[in-house]
Amino acid sequence: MHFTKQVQDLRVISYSRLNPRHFVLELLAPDPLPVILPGQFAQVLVEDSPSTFLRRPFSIHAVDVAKNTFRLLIQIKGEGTRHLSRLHVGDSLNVLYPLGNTFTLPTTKEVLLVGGGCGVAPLLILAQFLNQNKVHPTILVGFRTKEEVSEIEEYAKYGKVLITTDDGSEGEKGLVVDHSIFNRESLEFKKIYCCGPDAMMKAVAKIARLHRVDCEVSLENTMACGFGVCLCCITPTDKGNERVCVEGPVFNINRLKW
Amino acid sequence: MHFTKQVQDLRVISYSRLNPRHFVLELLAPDPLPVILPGQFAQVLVEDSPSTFLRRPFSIHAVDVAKNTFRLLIQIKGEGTRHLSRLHVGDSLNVLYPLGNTFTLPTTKEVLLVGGGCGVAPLLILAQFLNQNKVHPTILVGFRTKEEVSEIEEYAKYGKVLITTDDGSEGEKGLVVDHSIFNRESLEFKKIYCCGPDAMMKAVAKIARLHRVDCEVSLENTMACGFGVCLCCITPTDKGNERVCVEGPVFNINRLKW
Amino acid sequence: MVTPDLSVNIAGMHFKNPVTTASGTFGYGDEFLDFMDLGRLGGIFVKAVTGKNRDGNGYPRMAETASGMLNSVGLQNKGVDHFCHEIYPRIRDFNTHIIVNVSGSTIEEYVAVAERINELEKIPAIELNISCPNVKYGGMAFGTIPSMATEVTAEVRKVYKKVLMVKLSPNVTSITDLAKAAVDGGADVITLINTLLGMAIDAERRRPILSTITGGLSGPAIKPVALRMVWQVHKAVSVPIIGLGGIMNATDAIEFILAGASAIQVGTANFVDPVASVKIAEGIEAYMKRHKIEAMTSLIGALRTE
Amino acid sequence: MVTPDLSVNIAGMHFKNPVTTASGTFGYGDEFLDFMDLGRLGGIFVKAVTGKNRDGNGYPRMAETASGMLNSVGLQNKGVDHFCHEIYPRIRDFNTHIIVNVSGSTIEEYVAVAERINELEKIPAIELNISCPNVKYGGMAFGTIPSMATEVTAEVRKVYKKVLMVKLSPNVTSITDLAKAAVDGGADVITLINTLLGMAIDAERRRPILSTITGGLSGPAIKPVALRMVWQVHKAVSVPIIGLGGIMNATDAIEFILAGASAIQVGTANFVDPVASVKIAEGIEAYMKRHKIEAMTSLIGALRTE
Ligand SMILES: Cc1cc2nc3c(=O)[nH]c(=O)nc-3n(C[C@H](O)[C@H](O)[C@H](O)COP(=O)(O)OP(=O)(O)OC[C@H]3O[C@@H](n4cnc5c(N)ncnc54)[C@H](O)[C@@H]3O)c2cc1C
Ligand SMILES: Cc1cc2nc3c(=O)[nH]c(=O)nc-3n(C[C@H](O)[C@H](O)[C@H](O)COP(=O)(O)OP(=O)(O)OC[C@H]3O[C@@H](n4cnc5c(N)ncnc54)[C@H](O)[C@@H]3O)c2cc1C
Ligand SMILES: Cc1cc2nc3c(=O)[nH]c(=O)nc-3n(C[C@H](O)[C@H](O)[C@H](O)COP(=O)(O)O)c2cc1C
Ligand SMILES: Cc1cc2nc3c(=O)[nH]c(=O)nc-3n(C[C@H](O)[C@H](O)[C@H](O)COP(=O)(O)O)c2cc1C
Ligand code: FES
Ligand code: FES
Repeated sequence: MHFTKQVQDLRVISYSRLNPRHFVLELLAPDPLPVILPGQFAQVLVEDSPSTFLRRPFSIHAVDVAKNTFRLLIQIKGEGTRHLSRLHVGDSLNVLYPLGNTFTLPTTKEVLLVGGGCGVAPLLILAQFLNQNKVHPTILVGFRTKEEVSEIEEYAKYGKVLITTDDGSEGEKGLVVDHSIFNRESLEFKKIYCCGPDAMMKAVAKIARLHRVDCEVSLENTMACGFGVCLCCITPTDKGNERVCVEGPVFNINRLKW
Repeated sequence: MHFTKQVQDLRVISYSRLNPRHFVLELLAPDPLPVILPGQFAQVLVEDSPSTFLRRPFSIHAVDVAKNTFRLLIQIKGEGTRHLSRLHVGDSLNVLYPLGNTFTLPTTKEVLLVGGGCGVAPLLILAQFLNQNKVHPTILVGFRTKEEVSEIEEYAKYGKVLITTDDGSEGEKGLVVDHSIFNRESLEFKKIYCCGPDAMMKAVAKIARLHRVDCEVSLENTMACGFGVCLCCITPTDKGNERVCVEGPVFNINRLKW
Repeated sequence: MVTPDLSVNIAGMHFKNPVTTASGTFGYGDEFLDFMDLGRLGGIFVKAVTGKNRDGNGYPRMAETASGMLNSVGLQNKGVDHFCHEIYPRIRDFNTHIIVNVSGSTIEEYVAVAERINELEKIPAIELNISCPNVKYGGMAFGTIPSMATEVTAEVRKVYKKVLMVKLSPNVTSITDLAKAAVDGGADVITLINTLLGMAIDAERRRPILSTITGGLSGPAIKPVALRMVWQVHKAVSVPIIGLGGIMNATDAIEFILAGASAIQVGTANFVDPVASVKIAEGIEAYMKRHKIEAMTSLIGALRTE
Repeated sequence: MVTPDLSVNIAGMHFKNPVTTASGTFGYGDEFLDFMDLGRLGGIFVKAVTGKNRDGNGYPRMAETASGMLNSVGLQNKGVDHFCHEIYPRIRDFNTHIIVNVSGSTIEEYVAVAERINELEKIPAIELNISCPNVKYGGMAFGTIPSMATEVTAEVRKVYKKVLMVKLSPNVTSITDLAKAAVDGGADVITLINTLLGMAIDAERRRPILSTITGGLSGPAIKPVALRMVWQVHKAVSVPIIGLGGIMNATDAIEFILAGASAIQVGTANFVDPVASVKIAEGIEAYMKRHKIEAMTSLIGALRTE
């Protein structure tokens, strides 16, 4: 077991296209994987892309220690992710990992995971990890539409899955915060873990505050290095400007200036 | 029959690797090909290469009007050509063509074509064209070594082929100018067409001058545009600084300051 | 929605759209006739014209760099006489504004060329190129000293009666000082930027790549510097600005317009794609439709910084 | 052949090789311990230290550009006290030169920081950062006015007894004037270049990308400008130069050395590849072997221009 950061050429050993905007890469490491904890991310070098100069950060979606692989769930946004979407099984990818801090273990069993869009990515490894610690979370995942709903069987292995879609084509209609679990006088959870667009996380944080429930969020940010040296990825916290790539990406909402 | 320059997406319909350093691409045009004359070249956009910003110039190697295709013979030199070497049949390539002037028709039947390295590229289309005009040239081609000798059957369709290799592993040993045809009191040719590295062309020009034989050479140069607007590719001639991409690439040696 | 109105008015000149082409990268326009209808452009800035024939610099004149290129062409042209007699008749009737880039080594040369171009009926404006890194005055590039910029502009202003544009060099500590100096001299329009002074070396041969050792850097590499200068000058002077530097596509062009440019020039992009300028005009129209913007003019300097 | 000697001597300091890392891009070095043995580097320039704690600028602080990036970090650091007590003990025993980048807003601040760093036994040199585009003095960046550059250098020189390096801004009309000014003030070494002032815009949102609107451009995009400045300064002053700006690989590094740099710094490249600096040192050695060059020193300024 080792905790060292790696910069390695990994091999794409499987590629699944979930829908037109999302795909999952499974990457095989040449040496035994270092310990990877839920919430950590990887910085991926996008080779052969004229417009992608810096690495691109992606949460680690799942780890398979037996196979010595981990997975990334990627949403196509711009040039970098489009290039990655054109990879093939067998291609190699230069990756810097694992980076950042982790979600903390809950002191309760009433746990809710909330994810929207590609923000669902770190929830799978988190659910896996919670299970190992005997916690079976409720997992609320939001998608645009039925066609984008994916990997539900994966999440279902580790907890009860709730779904929302913007258009109501599957699960409840609306955003994740519109889900009926939040529509009650008291909340049945004592801890929330959340990852997704800023606006979504802020809305969830508001609910958490309202119900005085502990809540951790995984922030996005524009990163140049990903390992703490450029100071480009800061977020204001109770300790001043902190680095999302080292002191984060996971923050307890109490520490954020939200 | 039209003479307009095109900027088109062409399809790679065949790819032959001649040897580790050279390959031939056959490109299919979407519309009927414009007239392409021997000596003209194409400016190829190298997509997905972070370090290749400008197009890359390549002589047109051969034209097949029936198939609506033309070929490029490419030597791997740097990033741009390395990227092109990784193309596959079916890929598309953005090409600006045909550019530049052409070799002129000879007024004699005693014609010698001399090419070295990737400088052999325009000699095939030239030989083809000479045949159409009832001229059967002697074609002297120089390679590094036996392993690089290639497409001899192609040249042999249009004239007698002579070979040199640097190490003597095929044909005569030495550089093209060391070939025994030049080693006589008088030269049996009245017109020489030459393409290759500068030093080689200068050496051939010297022989041509010695024997008072008319000689045309196809120059290389660093090009930004390839169609006459940037003035980056000039060569000093009897008319001052002329553009290699428009007034050339073919020049009669009498006009050059060699 | 109605078709967006891409037209802009610059110092009294009506441009059908804000897309023009940069001097030295578009020849005299006719080299592009195979590729496009020049009438689809707002205007064409033809290559530098000087008093007399110039051979320009020696070979090599070009080096590719990361997302850009260096050139040291050195104002090669056949002089103003040749321009008036041979080139002008050939290009005068293009269905777009033809603007002449006027260059020189001395104030007298600038004035002499401007005076001749002033007589050409179909040339509505000149662009005074006081920014070529290869032309020196007292060891410094002309356009780097504010007082010199004012002087050359003022002298040309005396003889040139139409729209006077002045093109600035980015190789200065304060671009706003230079812009103000040009406006003080009578500039109607400020064009910026010309190339950044750079250098390339062939490590294998241990030699400079350009015959002149240093040359002008252009292309996407310089876009951030160009955008910054357009923004600074837009806040500092009230004359219209024509912005350029690394514009490759419509998004780039819109960035310059938001930063304060009333029109843009497409330069090095023409080499990579001869149809780039037309595609950019089309892309700007598409952007306006998508954002429901009716008039181009409402985008000029419309960067939200609050 | 014998193993080439990569060592260089800079103002009396012995560097085992010419590869060092640029301030602000390498943290305090310890972030790289997972990736490399720091002892393989000639030196490390740690991030800017100022008199007091600085929070730096707001978010966002970074924008990617063509072959480069803009940053507006704004000298975030915990101040010189914190550096001396918390950081220095942690890094003092790295097996390479640790050089501190000293920044400030006033001459007094520079002097105060330099005085403190002077006491630290294992810090053999400071690099005076008079070139940060985000720190202003009378509306202008400090390092753009030669007289100011001389003054701040001279004042620091009075209190700083070891090797004094001065890092220059490229955002000036004449880099040689600034270099001479720093040498006049007592600089032992000139470092160049810092970032070019640039800007990035999000056309969709019609907003600047950086919270500070403008920021510093780094990466391969600026290499041609940096090389040109190293070359110009090399011809103008006789003190050693440390060159940087867009160095990504050994070939880039050798270009700077040929242009006149005695050592180089690897900056933005560290973000793309944390092991870049070590690979560059290895690549330089391979180049020297291939070209049969026995001593690094024979390459410094060895550009052939005849
Ligand atoms: C810690 C962390 C973990 C992440 N995990 C995942 C993940 O698991 N799966 C996933 O699909 N994405 C994830 N992201 C986001 C991902 O990094 C970006 O979508 C990606 O970098 C976009 O690259 P691109 O070249 O395709 O787009 P670009 O062309 O760079 O940008 C396209 C658009 O996306 C915006 N954008 C780019 N990067 C970011 C960013 N870091 N934050 C917010 N907006 C951005 C740009 O402003 C632009 O509008 C994560 C980001 C961070 C910081
Ligand atoms: C009119 C013309 C016709 C050409 N025809 C052919 C052809 O048919 N087949 C072929 O293989 N090549 C041909 N070339 C050369 C070809 O354009 C270059 O080899 C190619 O551009 C190199 O690109 P790169 O990105 O691989 O190399 P780069 O990384 O750009 O350069 C690698 C090395 O090659 C040198 N180099 C690059 N471009 C040129 C050039 N234009 N002239 C001289 N040296 C150069 C560089 O200095 C460098 O040392 C032709 C060039 C011209 C001007
Ligand atoms: C090959 C070349 C030649 C140029 N010649 C001129 C010129 O004659 N006059 C001028 O004002 N600018 C000239 N320029 C500068 C361009 O007009 C433009 O200012 C610069 O290239 C930046 O824009 P870009 O990045 O879009 O190319 C030239 C640029 C290049 C690349
Ligand atoms: C994120 C970032 C932070 C920087 N911080 C500093 C700094 O604190 N002090 C300094 O002198 N230069 C700083 N610089 C400038 C670099 O040291 C270097 O001069 C510049 O980036 C050019 O080199 P490069 O292109 O190799 O990165 C910083 C650059 C970056 C990208
Ligand atoms: S991305 Fe560089 S410090 Fe976080
Ligand atoms: S390459 Fe531009 S004029 Fe020849």
